[in-house]
Amino acid sequence: MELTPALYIIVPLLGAFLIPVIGHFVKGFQKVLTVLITLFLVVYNIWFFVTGFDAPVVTKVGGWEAVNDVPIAIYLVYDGLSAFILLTICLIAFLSAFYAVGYIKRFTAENNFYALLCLMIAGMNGVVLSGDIFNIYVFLEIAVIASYALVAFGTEKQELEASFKYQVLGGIASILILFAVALLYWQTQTLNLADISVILQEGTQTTALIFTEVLLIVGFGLKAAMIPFHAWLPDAHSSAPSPISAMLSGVLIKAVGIYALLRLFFNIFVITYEVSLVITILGALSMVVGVLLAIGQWDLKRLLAYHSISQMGYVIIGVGIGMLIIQRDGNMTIAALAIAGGLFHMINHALFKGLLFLDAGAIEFMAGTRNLRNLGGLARYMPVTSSTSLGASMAISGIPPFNGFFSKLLIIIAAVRGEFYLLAALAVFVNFVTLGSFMKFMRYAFYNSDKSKAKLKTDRLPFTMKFSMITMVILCVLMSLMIIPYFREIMLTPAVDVLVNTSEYATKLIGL
Amino acid sequence: MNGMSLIVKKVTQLMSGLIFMYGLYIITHGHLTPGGGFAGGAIVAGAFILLILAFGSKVISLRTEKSQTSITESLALLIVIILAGAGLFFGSYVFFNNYLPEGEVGELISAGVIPLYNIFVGMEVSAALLTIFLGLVIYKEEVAS
Amino acid sequence: MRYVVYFIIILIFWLLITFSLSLSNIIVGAAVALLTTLLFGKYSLESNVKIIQPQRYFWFIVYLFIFLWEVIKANFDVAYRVIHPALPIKPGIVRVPLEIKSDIARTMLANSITMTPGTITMDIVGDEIFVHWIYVQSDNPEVYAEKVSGRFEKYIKKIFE
Amino acid sequence: MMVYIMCFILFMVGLYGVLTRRNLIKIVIGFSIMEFSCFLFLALIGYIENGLAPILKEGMKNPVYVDPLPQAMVLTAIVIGLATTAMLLAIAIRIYKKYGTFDIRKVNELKG
Repeated sequence: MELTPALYIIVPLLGAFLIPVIGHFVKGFQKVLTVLITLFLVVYNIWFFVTGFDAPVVTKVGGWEAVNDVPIAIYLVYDGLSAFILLTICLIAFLSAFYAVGYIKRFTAENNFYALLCLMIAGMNGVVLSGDIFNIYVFLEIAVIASYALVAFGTEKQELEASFKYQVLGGIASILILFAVALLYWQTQTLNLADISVILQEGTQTTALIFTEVLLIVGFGLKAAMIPFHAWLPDAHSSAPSPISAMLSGVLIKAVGIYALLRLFFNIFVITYEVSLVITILGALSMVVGVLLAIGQWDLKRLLAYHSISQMGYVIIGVGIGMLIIQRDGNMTIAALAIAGGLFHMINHALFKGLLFLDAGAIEFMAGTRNLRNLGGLARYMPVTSSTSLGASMAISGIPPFNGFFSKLLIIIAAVRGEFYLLAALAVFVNFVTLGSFMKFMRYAFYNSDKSKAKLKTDRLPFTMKFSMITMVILCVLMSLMIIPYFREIMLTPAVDVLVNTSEYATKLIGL
Repeated sequence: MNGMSLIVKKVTQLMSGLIFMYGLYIITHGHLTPGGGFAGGAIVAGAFILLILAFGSKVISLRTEKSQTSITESLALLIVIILAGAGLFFGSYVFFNNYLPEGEVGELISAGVIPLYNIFVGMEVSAALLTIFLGLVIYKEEVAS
Repeated sequence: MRYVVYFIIILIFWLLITFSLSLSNIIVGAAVALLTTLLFGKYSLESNVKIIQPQRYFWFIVYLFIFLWEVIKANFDVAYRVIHPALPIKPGIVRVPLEIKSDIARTMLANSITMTPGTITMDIVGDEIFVHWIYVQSDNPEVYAEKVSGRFEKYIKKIFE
Repeated sequence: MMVYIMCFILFMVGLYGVLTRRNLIKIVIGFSIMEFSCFLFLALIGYIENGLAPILKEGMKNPVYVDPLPQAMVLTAIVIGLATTAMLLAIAIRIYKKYGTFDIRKVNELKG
């Protein structure tokens, strides 16, 4: 049997539906199966990375061949960008699932938790693989509906309220996206991304097309929590169980928000000055306002959630600078550098923000509270958590041996060389504020006077939680290696190539 | 939740089986006439919901029913995925392949695997709608008590 | 016996809907009817065996004509009351005692009364049926019981009991 | 053209409901109205004047079909909308159980 991207969707879906059937009768089945599935996905991903990489691997669902170069089947497209984001998803999913084995014991209904987790993974993989705009919508809904349920998993007051808010805003975003899909279909009479791309490259910018683009920016911007649309994110991400927070903040907003924006605006639409300017401005706003909002937070996970908005701003400005340069036909190497910085920051953010949320979960697991005012002196009781948090804090605030430094450096260099001095200055400024914010976090949680000794609930963490945290901090260091050309060629460059050569996506797919 | 009046109960007894049969008709003729798994499944779920609404929760124990329906739902989806994934192993090795003989257009047993998809999608939709209904009813009873 | 009859009824309805007599259709129909009987058989009518007794059909046909005649009469009556400028209505709820005993017969009677214009069945409580009437002609129970349900009741008794 | 404008007005009605109502259930209703305006729009896209239903029958010569693809999309979208609505209602009922009210002004534990 040859390699097929369809397995990325089939396997987690199978898991999601096996768990309620067999897990009902066999105890402990759900944990083992979820960990095995996510592990399989990671291994499969790496295998795929090594073997099938020159051309985009395409699966035509149902085996319908194209007629007169017009695609009929639903395409599953596995190219550099998809591979890169799939790796992020599967890695974080595996570590979160492994962490959850120890963490989730305090909740009932474990079956539902793991089934929903598998469903969410399947949905995100589907979004990333789909080569068909309506299927992007369908898989996106699968992922976000599972995440609505997971945010409300604790069924306490705060979780329910956060979930309701998240559902209303996320639902409006979904409706806007559906509207945009309908408008696109109306203009092009096709749903296949490559086909749409070919038709749009020939045509002119009509008002309806601009309206579609606005709808898509608002819809996916809501999903990615860019700053004017961010209201749901701090609530939802701080109320979910910690492994899910890691998934939501680390992967979901990237897979369903940023990835879709990148794919649509680089490969499908013609890049225009207005769109790239709007995206860059939204990114810069997210970067600055997110970190300013994070300063005043005393709830640990809320602080991290606001930093998510800010760090996503870095990703977006990296990509936005690339878009601006491509649009004005500037130096392609600088564009590639900026996009590489953005994408690199994406995987870095997934790792260190995931790790920080897992740490927050560990603190909550032991101390029973998330309020920084009531914590302090935890370093003595939780050596693993405190050292991993230190690593993650250094990574997020851009201190050299860790990965965050290199990606931010790439973005700033690209901004300077592309003559966007204001953006570079803002990025540096935000980095310092982030550093201050995380110094506060480390101090109040781990090194301040000892307030929490009497309140500790348990004295040791489960092995699985420690394992995930340590693995993540090691990966945080290892990811810096991606700056070395050899590793960059394997992982980062194919993804960047897909975005820089904007029309290649369509030309490669349309002949198949 | 108490049942409804005598008239509704008797009419339900008369009609529920027929509604169920009609849903199955829509499902099994999905590849010949408009309709199919989703529409038929909704009708089948309607038959059960009518029964529960008319007779109240005393006749049917909601919680066991709910766990059964959610297991049925997962099972049906599992079968759909296995049917779809089986295409990877038969014939031309593609996902969602129609690998069974297709027969003659207009016959009841034709069109390869599509009737099978219809049947299991119908099963899944009916079980899912019933699960949603039962879940909301159970919440309501919890809130009321 | 009750389940066998139910199975046959469902199968007949299946054949009427699909309207084809090919072998595959009959096999699928039998499977569907079997499934329906298994799931809904215990909720079906307790006395559906009566459906195979032919004299009930005769009375049913007679009843249809009587019912139609009553509906036509009531239609003109209600139309007259609507069109008449003085609007001669006198709405009220009357309580009609029932003679028939079985539940299905009572349901059918209630439905017949509802389908006749001018009267609507509201509920069956105990041995009495509550009817909303557009023009309450008398407050003597024997008179209005005859007006509302008398003509239907004896035929329904012959059909369903 | 009129129907498209009506569709847009329906969308706005739903959005108005979501943004201004204080009752959770009414928000869900407004949400459903928005969804259905979108489904209506999708269904209208594929419609052709005097088009036939896209079913193959014998003895048809040069038939003009309405586009079946938007109809399939609408069906899928309806299923998704159903899931969203069910999820919203379930959360709303749970909120009622915890807070004892459907009033959104009293459901404000989270701030900042």
